[in-house]
Amino acid sequence: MRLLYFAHLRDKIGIAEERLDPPPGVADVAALIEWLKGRGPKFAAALANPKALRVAVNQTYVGWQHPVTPGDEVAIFPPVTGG
Amino acid sequence: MRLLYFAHLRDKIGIAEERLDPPPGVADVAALIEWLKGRGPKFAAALANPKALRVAVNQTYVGWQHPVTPGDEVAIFPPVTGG
Amino acid sequence: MIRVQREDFDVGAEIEALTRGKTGIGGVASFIGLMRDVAGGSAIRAMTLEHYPGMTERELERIETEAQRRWPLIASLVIHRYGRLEPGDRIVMVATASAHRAAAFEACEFLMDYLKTKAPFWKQEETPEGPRWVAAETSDDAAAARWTKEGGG
Amino acid sequence: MIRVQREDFDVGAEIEALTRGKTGIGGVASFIGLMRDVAGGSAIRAMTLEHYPGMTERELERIETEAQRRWPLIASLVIHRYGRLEPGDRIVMVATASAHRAAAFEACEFLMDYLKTKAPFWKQEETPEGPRWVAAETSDDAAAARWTKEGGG
Repeated sequence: MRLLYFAHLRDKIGIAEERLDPPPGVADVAALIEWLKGRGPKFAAALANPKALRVAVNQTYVGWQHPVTPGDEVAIFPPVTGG
Repeated sequence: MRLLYFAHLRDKIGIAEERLDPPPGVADVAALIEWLKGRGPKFAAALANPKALRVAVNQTYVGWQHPVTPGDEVAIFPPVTGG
Repeated sequence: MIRVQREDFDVGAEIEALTRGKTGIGGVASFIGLMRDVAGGSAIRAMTLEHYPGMTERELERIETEAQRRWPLIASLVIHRYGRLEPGDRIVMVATASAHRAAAFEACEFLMDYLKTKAPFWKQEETPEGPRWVAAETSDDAAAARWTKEGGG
Repeated sequence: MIRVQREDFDVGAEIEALTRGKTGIGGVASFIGLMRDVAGGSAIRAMTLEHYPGMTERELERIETEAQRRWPLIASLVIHRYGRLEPGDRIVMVATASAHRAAAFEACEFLMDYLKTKAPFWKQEETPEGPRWVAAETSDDAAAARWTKEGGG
């Protein structure tokens, strides 16, 4: 699984992109976020507020119940501020 | 009084601009239009439908009760179609 | 600023001149009216825009002042052409600049709606059946009337 | 057409290219977003726009397709820049062309509202107190939500 972090989320986590193999039980976005929070204090802090997170799987916005599979590109980022 | 006619009103009347001295009883726009209609069949036809007329006195839109005086510039024209 | 002119105008240059150095501007809404090649089912070869010199400028200034009163505009521009135009030619341009986009959009629509119903211009089209004066659209009156109902931005 | 680019763009040339030869177009609405020199009470020296390459293009295309589905557009354009920008610089341009002005205006506002809430861009401002990520505006969510309620043009 390819993980991407953007904007202040990337600054807080300190990583822009990584390849990960979450355990088989991590089958949806909500479980993935929970699992990521357990990876250390930086992740726990950056991902603490679910309302401040947006998630895209394979470059499409998804909800927290959306499935994630090993081949996916999963991006986690704050609400967008373009335009 | 300076009278101006525009667009198809001018075409129907056959005059773009004229100087007139209406009789003293012609004191407002409604009376002026009535008086103009009496000047000949072209005026009567062109000014027959009051809903299709717009009037400006001294380059400002006015209603039919607006006074007219000898020094005024009075323009009569159809609804505008710019933009 | 308002301008009534026979000549064409350069949209990019106009917007650039309108906004240059005004770094409080966050958004510029603009509208450009172009001459269409069909109207009322007829092919239109060309058209001639007649106007009422003097009153046209007064009305456009009045409308622009009203827009500036209703919305926090940093800059605004209305250019309207007259004379003979062919399909694809620019007829009119309105641009409004504000700190935020909602005010710019609303003021731009307001200016176009009022200009359509108040600025003393008349279009005569050259159709295959001969010249034809364009009739006013009731939809334009309705568009302008909504600003009266809402009482402004 | 959508474009995501680091370089500046020429507003007049873009509108000209969008409309050239399409003589059924009666009106072009456009919006240009510029960088302001103040935000949240701080003077802003510059800002950097970061985006999500790949997803940005997909989202802009999706939004443009939706606008074309809702309104009878003859042409449309979205250009969004990324990278470092200074006050007065152009950030974004949206242009919509239709036979009549109401559709052009509505589609242009729709595109800006959706772009603000959906296109994956993030702004980091350079303030006298150091770099600062811009927070999303709830007013932008509200602006986008009205298109859901109304169910389109």
